[in-house]
Amino acid sequence: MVLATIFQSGVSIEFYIVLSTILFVIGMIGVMIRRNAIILLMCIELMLNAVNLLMVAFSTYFGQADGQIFVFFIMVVAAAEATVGLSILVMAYRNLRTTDVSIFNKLKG
Amino acid sequence: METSELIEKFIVIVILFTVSLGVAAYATYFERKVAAWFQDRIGPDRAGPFGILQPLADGGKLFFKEDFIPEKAEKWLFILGPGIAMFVALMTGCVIPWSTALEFGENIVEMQVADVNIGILFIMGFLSIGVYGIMIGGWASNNKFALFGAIRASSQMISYELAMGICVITIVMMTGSLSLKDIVVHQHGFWADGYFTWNVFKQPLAFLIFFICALAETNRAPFDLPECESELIGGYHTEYGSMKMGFYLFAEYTSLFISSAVIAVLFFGGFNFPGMDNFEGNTLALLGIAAMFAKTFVFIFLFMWIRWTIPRFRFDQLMHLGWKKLIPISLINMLVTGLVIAYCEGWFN
Amino acid sequence: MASKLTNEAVIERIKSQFGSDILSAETPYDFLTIEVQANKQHEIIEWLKKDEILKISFLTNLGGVHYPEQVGREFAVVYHLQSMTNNFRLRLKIYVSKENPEVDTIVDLHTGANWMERETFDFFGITFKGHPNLVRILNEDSMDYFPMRKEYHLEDGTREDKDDRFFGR
Amino acid sequence: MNLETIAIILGGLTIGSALMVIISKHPVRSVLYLVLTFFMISANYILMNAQFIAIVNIIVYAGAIMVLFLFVLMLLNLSRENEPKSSIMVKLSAVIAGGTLFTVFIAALKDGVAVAATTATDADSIGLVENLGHLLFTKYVLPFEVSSVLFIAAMVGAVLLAKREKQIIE
Amino acid sequence: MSTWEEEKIHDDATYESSLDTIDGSIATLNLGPTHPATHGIFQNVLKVDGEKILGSEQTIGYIHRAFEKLAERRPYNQITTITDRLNYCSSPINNIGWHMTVEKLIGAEIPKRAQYMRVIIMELARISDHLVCNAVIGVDTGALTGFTYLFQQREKIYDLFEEVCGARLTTNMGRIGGFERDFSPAFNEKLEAFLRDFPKVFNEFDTLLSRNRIFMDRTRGAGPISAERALEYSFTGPNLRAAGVDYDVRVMEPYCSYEDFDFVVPVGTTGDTYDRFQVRQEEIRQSIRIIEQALAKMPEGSYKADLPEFYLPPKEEVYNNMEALIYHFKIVMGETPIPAGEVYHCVEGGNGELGFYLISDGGRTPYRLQFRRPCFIYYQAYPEMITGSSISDAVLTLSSMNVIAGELDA
Amino acid sequence: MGKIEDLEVFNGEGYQLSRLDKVIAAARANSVWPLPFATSCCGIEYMGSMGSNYDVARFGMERMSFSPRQADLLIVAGTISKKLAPILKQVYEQMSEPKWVLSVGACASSGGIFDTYSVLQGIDRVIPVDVYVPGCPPRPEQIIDGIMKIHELVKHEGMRNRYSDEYKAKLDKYNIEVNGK
Amino acid sequence: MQSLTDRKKVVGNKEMTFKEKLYLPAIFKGMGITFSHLFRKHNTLRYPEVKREFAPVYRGQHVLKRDEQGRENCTACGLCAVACPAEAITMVAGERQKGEEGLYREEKYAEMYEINMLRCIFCGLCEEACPKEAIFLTDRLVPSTFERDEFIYGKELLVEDVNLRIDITKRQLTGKRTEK
Repeated sequence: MVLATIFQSGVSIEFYIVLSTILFVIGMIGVMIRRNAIILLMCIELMLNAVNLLMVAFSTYFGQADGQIFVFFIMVVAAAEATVGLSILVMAYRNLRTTDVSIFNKLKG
Repeated sequence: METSELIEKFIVIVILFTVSLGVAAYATYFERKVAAWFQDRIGPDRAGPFGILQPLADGGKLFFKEDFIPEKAEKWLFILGPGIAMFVALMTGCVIPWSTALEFGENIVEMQVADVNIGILFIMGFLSIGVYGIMIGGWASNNKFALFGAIRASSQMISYELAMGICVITIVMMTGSLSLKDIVVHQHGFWADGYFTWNVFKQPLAFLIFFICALAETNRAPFDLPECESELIGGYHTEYGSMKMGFYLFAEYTSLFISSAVIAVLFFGGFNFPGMDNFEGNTLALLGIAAMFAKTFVFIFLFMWIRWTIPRFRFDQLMHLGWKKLIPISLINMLVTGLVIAYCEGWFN
Repeated sequence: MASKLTNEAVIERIKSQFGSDILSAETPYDFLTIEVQANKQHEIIEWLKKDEILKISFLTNLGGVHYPEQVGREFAVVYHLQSMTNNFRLRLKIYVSKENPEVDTIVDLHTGANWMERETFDFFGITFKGHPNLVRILNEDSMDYFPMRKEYHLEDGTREDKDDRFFGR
Repeated sequence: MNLETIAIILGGLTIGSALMVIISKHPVRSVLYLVLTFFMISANYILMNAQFIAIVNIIVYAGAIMVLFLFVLMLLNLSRENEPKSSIMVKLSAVIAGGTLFTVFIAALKDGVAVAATTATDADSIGLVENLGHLLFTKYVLPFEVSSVLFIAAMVGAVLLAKREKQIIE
Repeated sequence: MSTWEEEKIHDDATYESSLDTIDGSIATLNLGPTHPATHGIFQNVLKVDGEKILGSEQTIGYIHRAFEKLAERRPYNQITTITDRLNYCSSPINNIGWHMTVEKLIGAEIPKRAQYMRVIIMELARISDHLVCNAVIGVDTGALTGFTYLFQQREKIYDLFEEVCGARLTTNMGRIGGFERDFSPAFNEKLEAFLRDFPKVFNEFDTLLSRNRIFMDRTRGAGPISAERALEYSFTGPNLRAAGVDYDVRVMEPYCSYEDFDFVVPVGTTGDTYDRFQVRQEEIRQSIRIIEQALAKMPEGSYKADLPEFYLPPKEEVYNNMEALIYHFKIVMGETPIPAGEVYHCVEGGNGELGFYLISDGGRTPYRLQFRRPCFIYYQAYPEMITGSSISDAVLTLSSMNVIAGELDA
Repeated sequence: MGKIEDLEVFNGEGYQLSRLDKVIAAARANSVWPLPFATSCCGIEYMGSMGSNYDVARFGMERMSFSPRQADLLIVAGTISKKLAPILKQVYEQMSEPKWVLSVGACASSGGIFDTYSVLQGIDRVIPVDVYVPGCPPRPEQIIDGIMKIHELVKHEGMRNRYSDEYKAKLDKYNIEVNGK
Repeated sequence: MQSLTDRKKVVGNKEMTFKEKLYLPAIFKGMGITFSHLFRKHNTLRYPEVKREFAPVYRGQHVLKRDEQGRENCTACGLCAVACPAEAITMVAGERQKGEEGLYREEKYAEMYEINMLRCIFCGLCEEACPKEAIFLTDRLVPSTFERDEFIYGKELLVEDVNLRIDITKRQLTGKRTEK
């Protein structure tokens, strides 16, 4: 049983463009205003997901699966980023006892 | 989708939920009895004949116990935790094929709520969400022991999901489908063409690893670290009382039931049974249900048997086992399986 | 197993080392008991521990005794020491006065003395100089007396269900 | 209720929960809202008939990555709301920058898709496993292998980081 | 000053402040007093980093009952009831140890038969003590079933005690000078049955745990203590033997004819939980051997010493004989003359050297009675033993040390 | 709670246990989860009654709740010293209603032989006790006897008793606040 | 450290054989043991329905005995109270009046005799102390109750019923008193 895709029921692709752009922008604003490094990482995940959403939307809309394949690769990157990022953060927290991003300017010393 | 079909699905869903809850409730009774038998005791025998009403008594008591939310807890998350646990445990049952279709005159009723073509992924997905119930509950309690329980639960479940997934992939490779129904049908009967058809005979190692991981995913001994009494008092549910606590217990036993069913489906041929070709129609379906439940109960018993026999791991040993033993072994198993499949399909010729 | 050391030999050896610090030595029930100067016990115990022949390096027990009628030496601190290799036991006593119940700690020699000294302090109020953490151990911190001293009551005092006339005490 | 309404409601919920991610003061709440966002996005995928991506999104993001985040938060015990507040100026400028970016994106993308959709014949089944799997192992086999290398690199990196930390303690 | 140096100073300043947060943010965990592993009596405030224990502070005294003060107000024969409650898992050892202390003080000679009977009772008590400890180690590792198997056997030991003295746990067993009555035929029967059945069940328990890898992994290396440190801390008993020192009062200073029996002293190597478990397991086997030997060699004779001034005369005499009645009154009222003096007597209790330091001034009650309580002495090593290990190990270490609250808190 | 006859007074005039009350009471009585506050000798005997020979599991009581939130019955077994009393009280306060207290053994009930400066002469000075079990330590039979007395109590208690003024007054006597309401 | 006793035996072998390292053999062995218990008869006493017989010397609830003629043996000498470590026995002595010879055996008797069963530790010292064959411990258990006050057992609960004698002959401490 295959469901009809949403685009056959009247939703336009613009809807998803707007949606994912808004999500992306929210992620970006989050990166700018939050100072907790973990939340920054999360906002980056959110931005990546916004891109994913757009990819899938286009892929479905154009009937090409390639977009969805790219989503996989983005997920791979996101997962890798999250593991490495978090382990760095844990390390940093153990040494500096904070996850405030502003502390990372000490890395240069 | 027609209305009649919707009603039919609705009835199947209701039956499934009732059965899941009923089995979960009586699994608690069964667990107590089994433990008693192993330990030369009698077990509950005073609530009703043979203590048969014990689960009802427990439920009734929990329901009317004072509902208490600790002052320092995160109120909404505290309530959400058991809810998620219960929801996830119940949802997983949706994709399990309980038997072949039953026929009522014109109507053909599938004994499965939804035959999703990515059924096994659905189960994996819900399993991975299941940890949130414990994590949220443990964290929201604002209690150190609960937090430790939550931390242990999360890392344990993530770790064992991996090995579990790899074992599932081996099965999927052999079947060529992600649908649980296809997997069951693929194991049709018991003996065919000089082979046992059930996956357990083809993939004993995968079964073993899957079973161990299932123990870990359901937080059963010897992997019951998130709630082990002697160390963490109650683990994640230390601060829970009344029916919220009951929900956690229910969820635990429901997932016990569902994981037993999944093991039966993936490795023990689901509703297949030896000599099933001699039957057809509704008889076959009913016998199939019986076979499926029989297998499930065997596994529930096995789960309990293990719980009451072996000691539990320490946390680092548990991680060690998961990452350094089970995952490599299951990877090798997968590799070998792939090679064998490739050989059979004539890739090397 | 019989002991390899005799009481006489040990007392001989200790006396040759410390002489006048040993106030008395007796052997009640074949158990060598020596009384030493109150400020010397740390030195003696250290020597006993390190001595090549005696090797009395194991602290069996430590406790206090209260003798209210012995003026000037109301409190005794009793050390039971033991040499496992020689299978020999020794009792060492010091007396201190009520006004100044102060003795040196031996925690630096025997780690296990820590709680025993705390207990003695808790019960008798004998202070051990140099003890790392001399606070009450068994009783509540808020307690304002030292219960094992003879002048204090044993009883709780809140008990109502007893008629003392019948107990001959 | 037709699919359009559902899509709009879902979209609203997605944006709402995404906003809560950055508004919530408590990191754990942020994580939970982000999980909710991912669920909403997965629901959107299902609407687009990309079931496989939807379930993988849940398994990978909600089931693994976000659990990892939550785990780290709990491990570090960052339950105290000790995050320093950004100044109002920073917030304002962030919102303005975001708004600008939004405008630019919309403007850029809007024209890009003006062309009518060329609906392929198998449009309904492109989101299914068989199709994706086939593509992944034929056309995109190189990136696929490369991504596995990336994973190994990430794993080794994470393990090394953890190891080094141990030596410091010793 | 270069900018780099400026940074550095700045860094140092922040480092100072972050040090404060390090101290503040290392979590403390309250293990006890109501934690299940601590049986409601000890408090351990653990400093933990994740699950790793960085340090611990102990509070004890939660069931301090003032035994020593109480002993100064009770006549000699009533003190037995107090010793019952010291290490309540093996109260007969305490009872008999106390009786022997008084016998030493008054210089009594005990018939060989009574001594052998005492050995049997004490070894049974040791078995029951070790059974509780090892069963609880099993429970704390999560294997409950073994616990129930052992507890069935322990019930049988209690039945035996009941046959001898009429009580199960706080036995108040024996009298100064021997026993209040001889072993009954029912006792002998039950003892034989016990000796027959027990090894089977015990071996089952042993198979369940001791070579199971999960259990071995859990217990090996958990809470170790070296022989040197153990001696510094004045350890005795199974915990010291687990560290590798074969000190056993029964062999070093035999009392109660222990020199007549052939048994070995099991020792461990590293003093970890596994060693403690195994040492106790082996001691149980040795105890069974001792009991069998004692039964085989049981001499004829009286079950009590001839001590008219301390041992209550038989009831028949009391009823009918004036002299006996007078003795009876004197003994009960505590008016018999007791020599003044001080004795120290020790027995190998369930947890180690259980010593009685008794000072008598000739009065009705002891002038001072100090108990050398092995638990109290070795429990102070607990923080040292668990530092650096995980919470799970801490729990196991606690249960394998077999800290009995009655003995700990006096 | 006091004696069963007292419960009538508790219930107010004319109040009878309704059928629902009876069902709930029966459910509660068959599912009393204990919190063993076992400090000394009696604790060992309580372990004995958990074991195979006596098996309190028959009463549906094998699930020990070391967390006070989940427990219905506080089993105080063993000496409670004055140092421990505040902790006992705290545990009692943390328990959710309805809750009962079983005082096992001489020490917990009255201090027993330990009439000393450090021992609380009966836990009823700190928390209300429902059933006392004598013995030092009581045999498992006696503990089960006490548990059955508790069951009797539970079965005769209506659902509203815990909101009654009498109950509040009783807790007031011990300076314990009634949770919530 | 050298051996102190020459009876040393090292236990606690920490090396695992390959078979033991595999986890499974030991686990299966353990499971076999638990499984074999599945078919064994349970070992539980269904307490309130089935009661156990205690040892004849069991120390349970006290009884104040009467002699063959139904007279109370107790003469209120107070030895039991002195011997009681829990200080649980209280009594008031009374002089036997004319005409009460059928009630009390001796010239003195206990007008009031109370045992606080909650204090009592059932040590049996009172029984031992009694020179008059009056107080015995029996194999009856003291029931639990709801009120603390109910544990003070007076004579009405302690003295045995003339018609329902309690058999204590199996207790070895019983001597036979010759008739005066």
